[in-house]
Formats: sequence, structure tokens, C-alpha cells
Amino acid sequence: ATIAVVGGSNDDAFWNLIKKGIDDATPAVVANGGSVNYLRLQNYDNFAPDVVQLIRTAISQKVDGLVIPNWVPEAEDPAIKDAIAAGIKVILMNAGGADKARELGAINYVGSDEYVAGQAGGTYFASHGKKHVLCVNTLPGANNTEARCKGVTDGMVAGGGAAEQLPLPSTSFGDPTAVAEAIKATLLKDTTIDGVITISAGDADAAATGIQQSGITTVSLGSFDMNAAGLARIKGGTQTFAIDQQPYLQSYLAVSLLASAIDFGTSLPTYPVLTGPGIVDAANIEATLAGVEKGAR
Amino acid sequence: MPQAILSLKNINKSFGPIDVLHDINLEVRAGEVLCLLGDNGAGKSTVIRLLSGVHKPTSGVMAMDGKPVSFANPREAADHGIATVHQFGGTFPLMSVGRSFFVGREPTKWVGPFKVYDRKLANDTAVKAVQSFGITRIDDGDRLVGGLSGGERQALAIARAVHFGARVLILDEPTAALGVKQASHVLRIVNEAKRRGLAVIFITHQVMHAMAVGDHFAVLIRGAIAADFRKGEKSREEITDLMAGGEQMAELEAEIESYMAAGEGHPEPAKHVH
Amino acid sequence: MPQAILSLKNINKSFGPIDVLHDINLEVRAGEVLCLLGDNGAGKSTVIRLLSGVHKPTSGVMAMDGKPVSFANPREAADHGIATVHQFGGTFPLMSVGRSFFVGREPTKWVGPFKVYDRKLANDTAVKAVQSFGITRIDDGDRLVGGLSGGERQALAIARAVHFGARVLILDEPTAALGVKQASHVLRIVNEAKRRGLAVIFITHQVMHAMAVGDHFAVLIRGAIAADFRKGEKSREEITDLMAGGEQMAELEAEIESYMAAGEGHPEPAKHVH
Amino acid sequence: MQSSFSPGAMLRRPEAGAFLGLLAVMIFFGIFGGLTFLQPAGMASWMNVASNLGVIAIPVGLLMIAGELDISVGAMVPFGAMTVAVISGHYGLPIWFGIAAALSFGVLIGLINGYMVIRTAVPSLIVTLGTLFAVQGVVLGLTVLITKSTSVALSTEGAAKTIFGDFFFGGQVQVMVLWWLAITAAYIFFVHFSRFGNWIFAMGGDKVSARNAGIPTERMTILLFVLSSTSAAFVGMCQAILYNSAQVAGGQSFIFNAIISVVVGGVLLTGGFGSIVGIFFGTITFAIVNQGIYYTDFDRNWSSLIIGILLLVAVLMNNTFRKMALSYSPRKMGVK
Amino acid sequence: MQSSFSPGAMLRRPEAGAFLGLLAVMIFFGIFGGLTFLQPAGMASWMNVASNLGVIAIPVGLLMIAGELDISVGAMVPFGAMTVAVISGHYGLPIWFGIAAALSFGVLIGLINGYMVIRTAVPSLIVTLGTLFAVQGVVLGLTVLITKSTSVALSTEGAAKTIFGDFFFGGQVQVMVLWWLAITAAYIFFVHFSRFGNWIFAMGGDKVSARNAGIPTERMTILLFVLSSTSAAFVGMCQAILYNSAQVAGGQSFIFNAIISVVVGGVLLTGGFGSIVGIFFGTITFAIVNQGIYYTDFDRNWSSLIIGILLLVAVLMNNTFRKMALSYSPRKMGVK
Ligand SMILES: Nc1ncnc2c1ncn2[C@@H]1O[C@H](COP(=O)(O)OP(=O)(O)OP(=O)(O)O)[C@@H](O)[C@H]1O
Ligand SMILES: Nc1ncnc2c1ncn2[C@@H]1O[C@H](COP(=O)(O)OP(=O)(O)OP(=O)(O)O)[C@@H](O)[C@H]1O
Ligand SMILES: [Mg+2]
Ligand SMILES: [Mg+2]
Repeated sequence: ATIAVVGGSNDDAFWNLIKKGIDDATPAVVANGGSVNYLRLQNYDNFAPDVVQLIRTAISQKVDGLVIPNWVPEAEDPAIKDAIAAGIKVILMNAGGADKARELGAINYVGSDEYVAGQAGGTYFASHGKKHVLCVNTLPGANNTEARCKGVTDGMVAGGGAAEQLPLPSTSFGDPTAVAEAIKATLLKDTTIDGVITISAGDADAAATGIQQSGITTVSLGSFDMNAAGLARIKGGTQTFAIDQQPYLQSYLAVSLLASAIDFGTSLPTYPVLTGPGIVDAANIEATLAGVEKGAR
Repeated sequence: MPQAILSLKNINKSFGPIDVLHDINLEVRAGEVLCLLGDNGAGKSTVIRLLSGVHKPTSGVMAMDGKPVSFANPREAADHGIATVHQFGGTFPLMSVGRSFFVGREPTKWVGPFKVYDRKLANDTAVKAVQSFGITRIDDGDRLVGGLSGGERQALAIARAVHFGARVLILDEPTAALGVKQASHVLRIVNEAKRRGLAVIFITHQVMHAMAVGDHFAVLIRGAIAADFRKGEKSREEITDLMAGGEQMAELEAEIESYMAAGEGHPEPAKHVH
Repeated sequence: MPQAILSLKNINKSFGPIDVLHDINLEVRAGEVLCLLGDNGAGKSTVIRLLSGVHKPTSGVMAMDGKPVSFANPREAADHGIATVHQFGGTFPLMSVGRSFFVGREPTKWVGPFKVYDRKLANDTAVKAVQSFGITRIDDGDRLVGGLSGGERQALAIARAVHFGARVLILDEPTAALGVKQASHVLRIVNEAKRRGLAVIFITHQVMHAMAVGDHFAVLIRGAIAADFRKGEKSREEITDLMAGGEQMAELEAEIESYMAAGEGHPEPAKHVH
Repeated sequence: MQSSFSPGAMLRRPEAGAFLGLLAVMIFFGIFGGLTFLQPAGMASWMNVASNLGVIAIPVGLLMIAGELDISVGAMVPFGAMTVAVISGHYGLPIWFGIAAALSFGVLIGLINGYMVIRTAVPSLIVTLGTLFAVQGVVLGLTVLITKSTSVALSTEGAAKTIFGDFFFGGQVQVMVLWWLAITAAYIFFVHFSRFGNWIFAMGGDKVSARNAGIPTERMTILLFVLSSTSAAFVGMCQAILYNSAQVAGGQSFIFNAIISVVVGGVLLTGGFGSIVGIFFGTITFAIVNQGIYYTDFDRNWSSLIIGILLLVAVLMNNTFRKMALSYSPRKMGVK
Repeated sequence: MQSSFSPGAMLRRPEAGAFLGLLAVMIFFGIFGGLTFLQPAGMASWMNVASNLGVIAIPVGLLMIAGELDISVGAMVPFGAMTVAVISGHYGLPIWFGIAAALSFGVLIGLINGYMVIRTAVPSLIVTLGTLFAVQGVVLGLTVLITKSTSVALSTEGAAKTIFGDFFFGGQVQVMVLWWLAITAAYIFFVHFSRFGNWIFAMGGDKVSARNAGIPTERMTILLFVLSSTSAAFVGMCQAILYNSAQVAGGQSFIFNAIISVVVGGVLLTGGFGSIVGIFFGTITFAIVNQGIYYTDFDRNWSSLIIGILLLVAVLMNNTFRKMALSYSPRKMGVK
């Protein structure tokens, strides 16, 4: 089976783990005479059009199967329908959900959900006694980051707390000092805040410093996704948790399931296949670190 | 004496707090060359900019054929038949000779329902106009202006002004950067324009050039007209002194004079200071 | 005749396929003004650029005091005592008079362990140097060059060159954009430099200016030396013809001549063409 | 007189470098990516990308020819998209209201840019950097204020959908490609055949002389800024209609992508030189490089490197051609 | 002779507008944000941001004074961070190796930029746009190739941590602030008191005349490009040490932030005019505006709008001061 996988930006740590899952699933596909082509977004600057463009690229390559995150349903749905109409088998991965998969006629959904992941974070905070959480959004206006923060807010509210979003201007993006100082200032201004969560693992590096700078020791830190520095903080106790959607599994399973479905006509009764959200905290940090060693977490 | 085409009456011009021109009265007549003389910063180019619609006078009246006029922009002055070659610039290095020649007044033709730029006509006209002023080396209207020599560019600008300048041709220091041959070419062009019945305003710092073509002279000193006379009414020395702002140029002039007088008779080399 | 400070022997210069200079031989002596004449594009500025280290000759030998030299960059030429005022530019509108004067050769003083730019010295020296050439209106070294008049800027550039030009002063068309008074100022500066024993190379398109200061004349025609003579060896008409590339300038010159002859005696106004 | 159709004359045209660059890129991806990307579906892939970029790149290129820069287009794309989505999606007003409003805002920001550039001596890079941030702020602030969200859905039916945001040709090609081709043709006429084009080149060559030659430079400058920001708003609006949604973020990649396309297309950053056909080729070249990598076996991680090198090579090549154009004279100059 | 300490002379200095802008911003946030941001913790907040930006903004500003632009700094920050993280974090080599390598790459890219600018006639905006993309590609490609990840951890102990990536003054202020102050002082000496500064202004005023005046313009150009890209690599390296981690993405905000700081600081985009103190003030102004909003009750969504408007106002103000500087002459010019 020739399979195309559409994925996130090149320089995004998360999507590199997706790539690892694809790479590990590829030998089995190749062994059965197929190939896997990974189509990555250059950046998120022109998001919806670029994603649709990649879907159309895949259609033009006459692939047998397509693994696609349904980030912007309004935009992507027509293209995905076109793909299915062209005889391509589709698995939704990472974004979309089971209902959407059924609606479009995709064979399954593998992944987590930004909003659900956010909710899990909010619930985690609330169940650990936090009352007021700040969701730091360095890319305000983008669908996935907005959904994460909204999930956190709803999770907190459900648990009896409150949460708000801190949108940073584009002039602060990628400057850890500006991010750290923005968080510090907010903590100093509103001393009721006792939890901070960042929309990416890199921002958590800055947030850790910002919290430390504020001198307020009761603030706990969480992050979406994780990197080595974040795991070290969880191990060392300066970060409480990270929300992991286990990207490796998403792509590994999606590619394997799809190839098997195309080549051998298999189908999985589990629908959808959820890989997250998983929470990495002090309880399971050692096992996670072992996976990180091997580049899969 | 014919009626003035263009006349300035009690014109003043200030830039903010800086008064540049003061009570200027001038008349320009068809078939006559008016030489505008004066020191650096006397206000010559400012007068030109008023006449060509670049600036507006602060007070005073500009009239054409006796009727008051006011130019909102250079375009309006051009529409009244005033063509100007400004002191600096005026050509576009990366444009073709043809396009540069017609810039702002591009010839068009109808192609079906569309009015399009007539490249062939523009190129042919431009080349012919430039060649008619003796610059025969330019024979391809598609050539870029940036590849022409300084003299050729000046000739292009003047040819352009003459071509469009139905009535008044204004030249601001057209000979400043030119060689002797090119300068004399320009002087011939001025005489030719005069012969065709145009009124010409000519600015120069070179007495010889002024005297070679001028019919009428106006000298500006610090923004005011210090002298206004016709050809032959003043000697070269008097004109030179006026051009220098009224100061005596005696010493140096004397040196030049003495040399020139001597030069004809091949004097022995001057002694050197070691 | 004293030994030549600077001499060019069989110098050739090409830019890629374009041959600009051909077998140039020239000598410059202390206390003498060499006038380099020639049409637009004859190659005068190119000769200057070789002498001042901007370009290197394609072949041929440049010698100072009889010893061959080669300048890798303008700095080396300046270090050999050759100071040049180039045809265009040379001043920096947004810099102060003092800094512009000393650009590339800033005076420094020790302040504790640091060698710092000596602003006061620079300003005072610059103002004094410019004033010594008669431009007394400049009295504040902190003033920006962009606020000076064209003549004042030219004087600043020349004063700078004279100040640093220990031995050879090169001026490329220093009088082109200047008024009569400013131009005569520059000519006086040249005479003053000569009196101080400098060798001067002077480029101009104005015969009068050349004759007013030149001791020695070299005429370039299309990149080659067409004539090389001393003061008094040729008449103004001959020089003018040479400057125009060897062509006869008779017609126009005749007209000028006739006017000038008449001018002295206040002739009646010429008839106009209507 | 030299015939204007000789190979030499062709090589001196502004688009010569761009055309050779396009050929080189096509050959490169033909070898490494097979010919899939030249078959209809593959062509649709880069044509769609090129069309959205091209509609913005041409007016940006005209501004560069006239000696100005406009980087506020990066905020105008989401502004246009959000305007139509808020008006016709959130408030549910007729789609034509939304379209009219999106374009009007484009005109408005263009007027603001243009007036600030002509009234002050501030370089347009700085002025439009200011409006870039300001418009970004306005889009985010107003959208959140009005919709309490940063992503607004929009569903369009009927003529507006067909005209502005649909696919044709087997559902592969965006209507934007038709707009792009039509607009390019109009610009070619406007710039190279009508008299106004000459004015733009003159303005880029020497603005003061252009004004003295009677060209209404101020009106032209404003017009060009209006064109570029309206074009960006138009592209944003069409994207919102096509994808049925608009986001606050995004659009910034158009800034550098448009500049790259224009420069690869042979336009001189300092003004006075360039051509629409060149920009057209430059845009296609950029789109092929951007999309072509998906047809090859290269590691996707190196695509930025390839784009960077492409840009440098293209610019050096154009530079050579421009020098040839300038030094051209029918006879060899020099001695003897 | 006019005394150089008169109020009039003060107002004509390049930093006059920047200083008034800084005052205005301080008063603005003093009123709307209380005085928290002027107390130690608040000051540390914008000082830290200003220091990281300032170390890059000054050499970028010097390039602008010399008539060039460098936007590749946006890729040099992550390049510097990633180099030290890969060498000393991933491979575990001594931290000084990593530091030396990060700075060497800064020098290397600076040399490449500088050589391309002086050897070709291509504007530096385009050259550095090319290296921006190329370096981004190299960082991403190599990092993933080597570490299989885009985020690399780094833990530093001892002297290197204290010197490059720690806090002092009650754990509030980054050592970068000390670097920034020291580097600014060194630049002030270099630009305004040593003779070399004069050369930079001359190059920006008229490059050909500067070369003719004996200034080694090519060497200076290369030096300035090396300074700017090494400074950016230095900031990236220090950030990696401070935050114990490096990301492939990010750093692009430094491009526009540095340009804004420099322009707000009174430097003329077209070259030949500006001052280090002005850039210093401009950087602080930008940092206060960027961070000050967190001390106010404004909706955070409007921060881009505020930054955009600040930029336009500051530039217009500087423009006025520059005109005053140029038209200054001790006597009134004119008739009578
Ligand atoms: N736009 C302006 N704003 C302020 N002052 C001006 C302006 N234009 C000209 N001036 C001033 O007016 C005076 C006259 O300038 P103008 O250019 O008319 O002199 P000019 O006689 O042409 O001199 P030159 O022979 O050097 O060309 C000068 O002092 C000049 O500085
Ligand atoms: N860098 C260069 N590359 C190519 N050709 C050049 C270069 N510099 C000068 N030339 C050519 O060399 C010739 C001589 O130029 P030069 O500037 O020396 O003339 P000039 O005698 O100073 O003229 P003018 O009186 O107009 O200043 C011209 O044809 C010119 O186009
Ligand atoms: Mg003048
Ligand atoms: Mg010359």
C-alpha cells in the first residue's frame, strides 16, 4: 500500500515523535511492497489552506491510503471527501474524533483530542487542589492552542476552580525571556494564581523560570507535550505534570492499521483508537524517561 | 517688443521661516533667451520651480499671455506649454530611451478595445528627436538610459523638453557637467529653440555660455533681482561681478585677463615656486 | 625643471572588454598645476581614480619620486601624500563638519587608557581650515554638512584635501556646480596650494578656469593623450578645439567671440526672430 | 536598429533570469520527483499555492518597482478572512455584505499606508511594519470581543461560493487560479501596455524627477498601497469562503514568500526595474520549490535550506542579467 | 561658537526622540499600570527582556547606520542555542566546547553574509533573507538528524552557568543584563569615541566616498555582519544555558523586534544617522511596551495594536527631530 501521512510543522518536537512512529511502522509496509510518504507543513502561518493543499497533493500522488489530522474540519472536510471519493482509504489521526471519522467515511480515528487533553489538564489541577490556573498561549488565535486552553478552563470550572488564558503578542513568540517575564508579571499582579500551564513543551522551560522568578512557591506548572528538560523538571519536582497524547502511538498505529486494512482487508473493532491524554507526573516519570531515551516519547 | 508669454509680478517665496525669493518681476518673450544668473543659493532654481509648478509662490502673480495662472502641480505647467529640464535628475537609468523620453506623456494607440503604449512610435520619435540635436550615436530606443554618457543624457532631457515644450523651455544649468563639445551642442540647441520661436529661460554659472545665447539677462542676488538688462547693455566684467553677488572679482579676473592677453602671443612659461 | 613627484608611464586601463585608457604618459611636478582636459567620457576621472588608488592600472608603471608604486586602495594613495576631491560626493550630509573633515583620518587623544576621537580638535581644525579658504560663514564644527550650500561643501572637501594632501592635490571638476564667486574662490585655493609647493592636478571643462591656473596642460581624447603642452604654448582657440575632442568649434566660438568683441563697446541689441 | 526579438534582447529582459530559474527548478524536480508534479493533479497542487501567493505578490512587486515595500499584507490576509467570517458567518448577514466589507477594509488600510508614506519621510518598511502589528492587534482584539473565539465558521452557498471559493476542473483547481490568471493579464496590460506602467517605473527610478515630469506620484503611491492591501484582503476573504472558516492567526508567511517571489522574478529591491511576467514566473518557481519537495524523497526537514539557497541563486542570476541589460550598447565602447 | 550642552543641541541629537519616547511610555504605563513595573521586580522584568533584545539590536542598528540590514539574526538565535545544546547536552562534551562552537558558527554565518553583500550588488535584505531560510533549514535538518528531536536539553554547572545563564540580584536579574550594559558601554566607546564609529557613519552616508576617503569599507561591512550574527548566536547560547534547553523553532520575533528597537531609537533606515544610546533607549522602550501591558488591566489581546501604534508614533517623532537637526544653522538663512 502506498500511504501518505500529513503532519505538523517541521520544527515541532511533537511531530518528530509522530515521524518516529511512521518510520517504525514503515518497514512493515515496505515489506509488503508499499511505501509511506510523510507530507509535513512548512509552518503554521497559513494553516488551513496549507493543510488542504497537502491533502490535494496526496490525492494527486494517487496514494492508496491517507493518514490525516482533521484540524480544521470546515476546510478539510471537502478535500477528505474528495480523497475518499477517489478511492483512497482514510484514517483520521491526532485531530478529528470518532464522530467526524464516521461522518466522513474514514475507517477509524487514532489519537487524542486537544480539547479533551486540555480538560484532562484542568481536571488534574483541580483534583490537586488548585483554584486559579493560567493557560499561557504564545500562539493566540490558532485553533489547536485555543482548544487546549479552552479545555483547561472547562476542566478547572468542572472541578470547582477557575482558569484564564494569557495571550502573548507575536513579538514575544520564541523569546523565552519575554515569555518568562510575562508569566512572572502576571503572577505578581494576580497572587491568586496557583497553577500555570503552557501550550508547548518549549514554553514550559520559560514558564519554569518565570515561576521561580516570581518567588511564589505555591504555583505548580503543567505543560502540553513534553521535552527532555520538562521531564527532568518533573523528576526534580519543579514541574508537576505534562499532558502526553503519545504521538508515537498515534502514527505507528494509524499507519499500521491503514496498511493492514488496505493490504489484507483487516478491520479493528475498537473505534476510535484513543492514545491519550496520558498524564506524565512523578508517578510514571521513570518509565517515560526510558521511552525518551529511545526517541519515542 | 512682443508681448510676454510668461510674466512674474512681485513674486515672493518662503519655505517656512526662510525667505528665499523677494519681489521678483520677470518677463519672458517668444523667440528670446532669458538668462537667469546669480550666485549659488541666490534662488534661481526656486524661480524655475515656481514656473514649472513644483512649488507655488507665497505671494505675487504669475501670468501667461497676460492672464493670471496658478499651477497646482508640474503637470499643469506642462499642459500650459512650459517644459523644464531641472538641475539634477530628470532621467531614469533603468528605463529605455523611448520610455524615458515620453515619461508622463506616453503616446498610446488603440489595439482593439484597448489603448496601449505605442512603443514603436515612442522609440522612433525619441531617437529622431535626440538625433536631430546631433547625438547620432543613439539609434535604438530600447537602449537603457543608464548606459548613456552624461552629455547624451542631458541631450535626451533637453530634446524631450523641446519636443513637448510648445512655448516655454526652461533649462537649469544644462551645461554644468558637460564637456566643451557637449556644452556647445546644448548652446546650439538653445539657439535652435529660439529660432523656432520658443521662449527660453537659461540658467548658467558660465559667463561665456550666458553671453553666447542670451538676449536678456536677469541677475538674482540673495533672492532679489539686482539687475535686469538686455544683450550688449553691460560688459562681460560687469556681468561677472553681478553674477558673483555684486562683489569685485577684480584680482582673479585680472589674472585671467592678463594671461589671455599674453596667451595669444605665446609668452614664456611662468616662473615656478619651489 | 624640478623632478616629477608623480609620473605615469605607458598606463593602460580596461574595464572587462572596455578599454578606457591607452598608453598614458604624464608627469606632475611640485609647485605646478597640471590641467587635465578632455571631452565627457575621455577618461579623465579614470586617470584620477588610478592615481588615488580607487582602481589599479591594467598595465604600465606609476612612480613617485622616480620609484615605482602601486596603491592597493585609496588609503595607501593617501598615505603617499595624494589627496583627492572626487567628481561626485565626498561629503556626508548627516555628519558634522568636523567629523566629515577628518573622515578616515580621525584625530585621537588619550583619555586614561583609551584612545578617543578628539572632537574639539577635529572641529577647531576643520573650521579653521575651511575659514582659511574664505568660507567664514562656517564657524561651528558640530553643524551638519547637509545644511551647507553646494559651494561650501566643495570648499570643505578641498580644504580637507589640502589639509591632508602633503604633496599632491587632485581636484576632479571642482568648479562644475559652483557660482562665479565660489569658482573663483576655488581657483584662488588652487593658486594658494601651488604657492605652498603642492603639485596640483586640476580637471575642468571650462577653458577659462584651466587657463587661469594651469602651468601645464594634458588633453585626453578617447582615452589617449592627444596633446601635452605648457602654459602659453597654445592659444585659447586651440585648447578649446582640443577639449572638444579635436573638432572645430568654430561656429559657436565665432559667435561668442564676435559678441565679446562687440560687448566691450556696448553694441545695439541684436535683432530678434519672432 | 537591433530587432527586439533577437536572443540577446530576450536575455536582457527582466524576466529572463526568472524564466531560466523556473526551467531549472522544473528540471530539478522532474529528475528528483518524477514527473507527477507536471501531471494535472500535481500541477493543480502548485498552481493553487501559486495563485494565492501570486495575487498578493504582483501588487507587492509593483510597490517594489516603485521603490516601496508593503509588509502589512501579512496581517491583511487574516483581516480579510475574519471580516467576511464575522459579518456573514457570526452575524449571518448576506455574504455580499461580508465581501464588500472585507474589500473596503483592504482599501482603508491601503489608504492609511499610502497617506503615511507620502505625508512623512518615513520609509514604507517601517510604516507598514507599524500597520502590520496594529492590524494584527485589531483582528485579534475585535474578533475575541465580538465572537469570544479566535476561529469563526462561515458557510457560503450559491454564486459567491462558485465565484470566490470553490474548486473546478474535477475538484482539483481553486477558482483562485482563474482570478490569478485574469488579474495577472490585467496587470500585464496595466504595467507594460498602458501608460500607467511607465509611471511606476519612473517613480522607482527617481521619484522627484517623476513628479517633475508631471506624474501624479502621490496618487500613484496611494493607489499601489491600496492595490496590495486590497489584494491581500481579497485572498483572505476567498480562503475563508473556500475553507468555510477563518482564523485570527496566520498570513505572516505571505510577507516573505511574496518578497521572495518578486525578487526571484527579477524585480530590483531598490526600484525601477522588473516585470509582471517575471513576478509570475517567480511565484510559480517559489510554489514549485515549496510543493515540489513532497514529490521527492528528500528529507522534508531540509526544505527551508533548499528555499534559502534557491533565493540566493536566483538573485545572483538576476543580478547578472541586469548588469548585461545595463551595459548593453549596440557598439563596443572604448578606444580604437 | 555654540555650546554643545545647550537644550537646543540636546534636542537635535539622534537619541532625543528615543528619550522622549521612553519618558512617554514610562508615564503611560505608570498611569495605567501603577508603579509596580518601576519597582525592582518589575524593572527586572523589562530589563531581562531588553537585555536579550539589546545585545542583538545594537549590531543590527550599526548595520542600519552603515546602510545594511541583517534579518538572518532570526535564525542565528536558535542556531546558537541548538549548537551549545547539541554539543554539550546531547553529546555531553564540555560546555566550553559548545560555547566556542556556537560563537564560531555566528562568526561563520556573519562572514558568509558579509562576503555575499560586498561581492555582489544584491541588497543585504535579500542576502540575509536567503541565509535566514538556509540557516533555519540547517538547524532543523541537523538537529533532527543528530538528536532525533527538535528540543534538546542541556544542564550546565559551574562558571559557565554563572557567567552566561544565571540570575543575580536576588535571583531576579539575568546575567545577560550585565552583558548588555557592558556591551553597550563598549559599543558607545567604539562608535562614538573611537575613530571606527566615524567610519560606520561615513559608510552609511555614502559608501563610495567613504572608500575613497581611505576607509576599509569592505572589511568594516564584514565585521558588522559578523558582529550581528555572533551577537545573535551569543544570545541563543545564553538562553539555552539559562533555560537548560534549546528549541529548533523561535527566534524569528527578534528580527522585527530588533528593527523596531533600532528605528524607535532614532536610527535612519537609509543609513548614516543614529546613536548607540538611542538604540539603548529604543530597546528599553520596546521592552516596556511589550511587558508593561501585563502590569495594566488592558485586555492582553490588544497588545499587538499598542506595539504597532507605538512604533508609528515613535518614528514620526524621530522624523521631526531629524529634520530639526538637518535644518539647524547658527544663523537664519534668507533675505535681509
Ligand atoms: N524646499 C526648501 N526648503 C527650504 N529651503 C530651501 C528649499 N529649496 C531651496 N531652499 C533654499 O533656498 C535658497 C535658494 O536655493 P536655489 O536652489 O533656488 O538656489 P540656486 O540659485 O539655484 O543655487 P545653485 O546655483 O547652487 O543651483 C537656498 O538657500 C536653499 O537652501
Ligand atoms: N567602472 C567602469 N566600468 C566600465 N566602464 C567604465 C567604468 N568607469 C568608467 N568607465 C567608462 O570609461 C570612460 C571614461 O570615463 P571617465 O569617467 O574617466 O570620463 P571623464 O573624462 O571623467 O568624463 P566626464 O567629463 O563626463 O566626467 C567612459 O566611457 C565610461 O563609461
Ligand atoms: Mg540651482
Ligand atoms: Mg569625470
